[in-house]
Amino acid sequence: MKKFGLLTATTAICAAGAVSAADLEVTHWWTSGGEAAAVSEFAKAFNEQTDHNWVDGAIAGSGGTARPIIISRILGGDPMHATQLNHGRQAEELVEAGLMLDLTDIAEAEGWADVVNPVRLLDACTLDGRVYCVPVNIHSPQWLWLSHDAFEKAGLDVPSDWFEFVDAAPALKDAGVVPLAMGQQSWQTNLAFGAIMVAVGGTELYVDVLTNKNADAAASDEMTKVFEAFAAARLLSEGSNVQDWNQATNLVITGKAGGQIHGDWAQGEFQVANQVAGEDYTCLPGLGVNEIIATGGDAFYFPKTDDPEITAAQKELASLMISKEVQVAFNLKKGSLPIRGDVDLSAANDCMKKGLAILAAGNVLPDGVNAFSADTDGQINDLMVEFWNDTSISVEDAQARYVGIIASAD
Amino acid sequence: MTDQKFSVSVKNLDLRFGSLRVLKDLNLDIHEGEFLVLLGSSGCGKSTLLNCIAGLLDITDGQIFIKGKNVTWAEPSERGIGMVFQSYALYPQMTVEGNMSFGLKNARLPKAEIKERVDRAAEVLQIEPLMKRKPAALSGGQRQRVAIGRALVRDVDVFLFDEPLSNLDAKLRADLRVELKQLHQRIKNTMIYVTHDQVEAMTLADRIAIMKDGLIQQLATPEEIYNRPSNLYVADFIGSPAMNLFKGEIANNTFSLDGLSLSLDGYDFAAPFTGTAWLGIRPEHVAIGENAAAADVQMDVTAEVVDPLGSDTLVLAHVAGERFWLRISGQADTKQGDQIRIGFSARDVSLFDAATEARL
Amino acid sequence: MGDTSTEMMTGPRGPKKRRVMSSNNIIIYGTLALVCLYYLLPLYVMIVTSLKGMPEIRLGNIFSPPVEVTFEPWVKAWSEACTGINCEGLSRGFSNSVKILIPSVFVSIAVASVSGYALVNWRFKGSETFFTILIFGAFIPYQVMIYPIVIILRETGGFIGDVTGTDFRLMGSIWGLVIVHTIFGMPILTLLFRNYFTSVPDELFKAARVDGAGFWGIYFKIMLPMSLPIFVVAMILQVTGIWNDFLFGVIYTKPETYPMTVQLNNIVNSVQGVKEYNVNMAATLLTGLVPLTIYFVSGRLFVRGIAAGAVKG
Amino acid sequence: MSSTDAGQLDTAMKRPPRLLKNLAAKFAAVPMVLIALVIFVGCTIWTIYHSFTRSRLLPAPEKWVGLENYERLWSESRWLISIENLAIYGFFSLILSLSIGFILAALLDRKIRFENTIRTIILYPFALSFVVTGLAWQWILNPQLGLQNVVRNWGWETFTFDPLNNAEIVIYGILIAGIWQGSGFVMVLLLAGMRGIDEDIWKASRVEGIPAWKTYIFIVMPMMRPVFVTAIVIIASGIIKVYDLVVAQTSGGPGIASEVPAKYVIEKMFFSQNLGLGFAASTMMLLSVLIVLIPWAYLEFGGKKNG
Repeated sequence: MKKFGLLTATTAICAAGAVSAADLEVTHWWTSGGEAAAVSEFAKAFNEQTDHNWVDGAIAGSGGTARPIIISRILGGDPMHATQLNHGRQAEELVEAGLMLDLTDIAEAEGWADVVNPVRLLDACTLDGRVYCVPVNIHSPQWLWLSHDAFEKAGLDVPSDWFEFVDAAPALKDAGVVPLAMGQQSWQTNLAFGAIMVAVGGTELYVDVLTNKNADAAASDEMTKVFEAFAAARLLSEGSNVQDWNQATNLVITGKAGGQIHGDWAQGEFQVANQVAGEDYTCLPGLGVNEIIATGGDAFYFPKTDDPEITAAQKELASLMISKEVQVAFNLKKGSLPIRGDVDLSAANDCMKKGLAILAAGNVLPDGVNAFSADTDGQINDLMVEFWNDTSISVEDAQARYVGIIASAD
Repeated sequence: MTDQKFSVSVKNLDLRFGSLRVLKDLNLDIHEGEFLVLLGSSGCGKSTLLNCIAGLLDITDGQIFIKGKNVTWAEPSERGIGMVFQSYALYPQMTVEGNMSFGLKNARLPKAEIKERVDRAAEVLQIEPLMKRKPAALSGGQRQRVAIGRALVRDVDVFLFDEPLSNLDAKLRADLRVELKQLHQRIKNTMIYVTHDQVEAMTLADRIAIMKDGLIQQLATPEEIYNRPSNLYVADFIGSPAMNLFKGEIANNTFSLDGLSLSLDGYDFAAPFTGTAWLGIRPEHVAIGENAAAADVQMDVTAEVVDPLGSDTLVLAHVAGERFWLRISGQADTKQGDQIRIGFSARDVSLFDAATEARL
Repeated sequence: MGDTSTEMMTGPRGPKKRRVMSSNNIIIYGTLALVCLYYLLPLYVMIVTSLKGMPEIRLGNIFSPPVEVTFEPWVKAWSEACTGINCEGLSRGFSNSVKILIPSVFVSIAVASVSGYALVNWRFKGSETFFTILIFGAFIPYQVMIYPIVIILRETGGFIGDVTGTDFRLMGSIWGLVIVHTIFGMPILTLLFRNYFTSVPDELFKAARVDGAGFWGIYFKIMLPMSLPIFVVAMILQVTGIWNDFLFGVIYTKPETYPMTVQLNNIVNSVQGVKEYNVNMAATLLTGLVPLTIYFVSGRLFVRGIAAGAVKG
Repeated sequence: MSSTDAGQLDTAMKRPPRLLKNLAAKFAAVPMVLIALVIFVGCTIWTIYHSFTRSRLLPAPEKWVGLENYERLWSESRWLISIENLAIYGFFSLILSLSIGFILAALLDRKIRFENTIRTIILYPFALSFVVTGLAWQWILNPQLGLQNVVRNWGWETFTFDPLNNAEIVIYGILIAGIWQGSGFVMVLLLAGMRGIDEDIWKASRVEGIPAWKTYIFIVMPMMRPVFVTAIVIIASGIIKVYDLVVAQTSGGPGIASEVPAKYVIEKMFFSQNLGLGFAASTMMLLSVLIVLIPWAYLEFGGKKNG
């Protein structure tokens, strides 16, 4: 504390604009193999390219563990200097309460609006025309990851879409392979539901329900088909007793499971395990049925401080995160897509290129996370994980409850 | 002001715990150098009164003076008192010396003086060899000596004793009692001593205050209390075995109860009385055998129970349908079933109004 | 007559023979052996696993001893496991944990013992009510209090800073954390101390007052030296609780002062591909080492202290 | 003026106002009073108030919505399951901790050999955090790696013991770990209480020929009421707050089968960013605690005020 005070005083004397080193504390929950490798790209760039210092405040255990810490620190007037938050509505209140640094000046100076693609990602960071966060990557959840080993064991060809996968499931079971790996965390089941919805129900239904919050659409017959497909899928995951998503991914990597419905960040795990896309595993965006992806992603927010030194460093970090080289380095490690279309990703692998192609073609969906509050998301998560694990719940009941949630969603 | 000639004065003391009134408008004056015993059965308020005098309990109303100084609101340590407790209350982690000097250290006395006072008290109590020991390594009697020593060194005018001998066995209790008496004779401080043991009270006290239900029943010398109890409660409480009591009628200066009739000519009435009354006669005031011939009333009783105590023997019989204890010489060869000639006179009895229970 | 005299000669005589293997003893020791098995099993599994390599874990039986003993997982847990981009293992948090532990244990016990002492010997109007509220507080989930306490710490810290004209803050400083540990240690500790001081004879307290000792004099010179057993109990409870705390340590401090449990959480909860059970177990054991040592060393004092104090309602 | 008058005047002038009497004692009680009032009462009121607001990520005292959060709460199956789980866990945890603790204490009380060693073994889990406990038991109960696998490898192929993966019995799987961790402390408490009981009771029961177990149940146990009260307070406060253990062992799964109220509260507050709903749930928890606690506190402390 005293050190900062002294620093400020010194800076004031030495005239504005003089560069001096600041320690920036950055909170995030990227602690898995691929994630940690990716985030260290940020740290490396920040430490090397600026005079400042990246102080890593990683908290494992995803948003639920990290969020109370982040919010408490901000509320307590002792915030970290940058923090990961899913952009969109999660941070809305913090921005409205004036707790977040306004990045509009650098966003305008660097023309973020022109480089960010799809531009919707920047919109999610924008409130009343002001920019408050830096989008750092694009994640799309609707992917099916398949293990070549597993299908080989069963003597089958690798399926090319979800329906083939379902057909292959009995043979996989006979070969002692769990057809579908599924982690126990509720958001994973909900993610799978979303993916099946895109594949089975189609884009229109997806947008109608998740973006327009149309309860009638949620009650429609098409939706019943989605629920039926989902109900059938839950039988495929019997025997995959894992918690975390990357444990599930690991089942696919080791050929113990045939496939996993998961987001493109699973890519990072395959990469860490030295697996080659197309040889060891196959990825099917939109479950291979409907080649379209939703574009969510991560963003960094910068809590306000009254120390101009820190503020300057925060802005430097923000512009660094969105810069070309850093975007490439980061996203290659993370397995996600960069948020700007003007970068060279020739180093990208098969799966990433598939994603980039879809992105370039503009086949993008809005992400449910952006439309729903975390509260509604939580309700749907709860419903999905309950439905997935309790086969005594009928499709009708589940759908009725789903309609109820959509009707009262905010 | 008259307070000055008293060492301790309690004026109109009231103490309430919630709705419970423990001490009721209590007054007590204690002379300089007096040994006053507060005697009563448990729950009578005697310890409570002592705690009030010590300042360990906040009183509800009234005043307390010590050496003529109003100490009603003073802290215990400011009152010029020393106190000895039933459980000794020695500080377990301090040596005997530490225990005795703790109060003096708190009063910030010079070291030399502390040493001098502690040594003197140790000498008086003959505990010099124990000075470096901890309380756990002492016997009960030694502990209580240390506790007394702790009060002594404070060099105060008033000592308060809260049943100090009750935790000791019979022999030690008797020894220490004598020592306490000698101590008092030597140092002549005012002492207030709470006990439920009437032997202690009778042997130690200059005056005894008998308490019941938060009130002093009688405040007098041991002899007076023994011989002239001021009311039925005191009469019954003091003496072992207790006074033999008969309920009868007084008419024409004669107490009568079926078969028993005693002329009260020799009785020192406070005021002439007619009506229902209690007559009490102490077992030891009953004349036996030949001595009975001179008594106002005489009769023969059958010994039902014989309790030889050594020095004397207690005999239970029945008189006028009531249990009747008498004390005979320990040398008498009386057996159960023997006939005993007894008698007593009006000057040996106590009479109490049956309605007010006050002495007549 | 003859029978009786024979019996007198041949009947029981001398010390009663005790059978070591009486049915009673078999039941008692048998039960206790089973119980010990149940209680030791997880520790055994943790230790055995932490000494195995990953391939052996994947194939083997969790109860079998390691075929090839390796200390690699311990080394990794202590100094190599990664949290985000820091790969310093648990070692990073150890000294922080100690720095948090000492003042927190000291202050929380000091406050609770003084409160217990005041509750027993210096009652004031409503003191029992406050005590009842404290006990009630033992039932409130900590997480519910996070935000209000954040606000209180912010305001109080800011106020102190303003008054003293310094940069003093409670949020994010170790003192905020000390206060939080004191708050949440209060209910059970005050209960312990109150019960203990109740068992100290009242006359001792009175004697000390007559001897002219005041509130603090009696506390420090009489009560404190007498209460060693209960202080040991309180210390053990607090060391365990504070050392094992994750939530407060992470909320009310900063990365550079994160306690060891934060690294433990990061090691255990962040999966690098496969769950490295051996490293997890080693990390768990390493983190638990301090409280475990304290239990094994002072367990006897702990029991004695509880016997001395906690048994009265 | 006589010295008495002077004395009287003296003290009269010094008459300490009631409030200032024992100033040090009152000063020393300040932290306790502050913690009781500001933290426990103040924060509880704060929580209850905000349970009637539409607070999302941040507390929003101005958005009053009445009972909305409560209606939502009681319509959610997850909350109902949480309550049911807490009731099962609480009931068995209390009964089992106390009875296991009591039996173990009674066994150790029989003047056995190795008492210190056995006691340490039973007590040590208390030194470990719930996270550790959860992790160790998650592993032992893991059907592929743990007990079930081991027994099957011994040749009993059909042996099934997978409480953590079976929604019907998952709460009992958590119970196993909870008991493991907490019963040692209960045992020590009760053992301490047993040792505090007059030896003469044992002599009397031996003379009268009462079997030891009967003496324990009918004579010793009732005499240990205060110890039981302390033990129950400690166990019950742990039950209400059970969270870490569930997270470490099952994260509430399979599905939502092992959810508990504390976890519901925390996840609504921090995952779903619905503080209002989280506060409503915690208010319900506080309310149930109050319903149990107030009559008890009244009996336990109310009567002793004059003592």
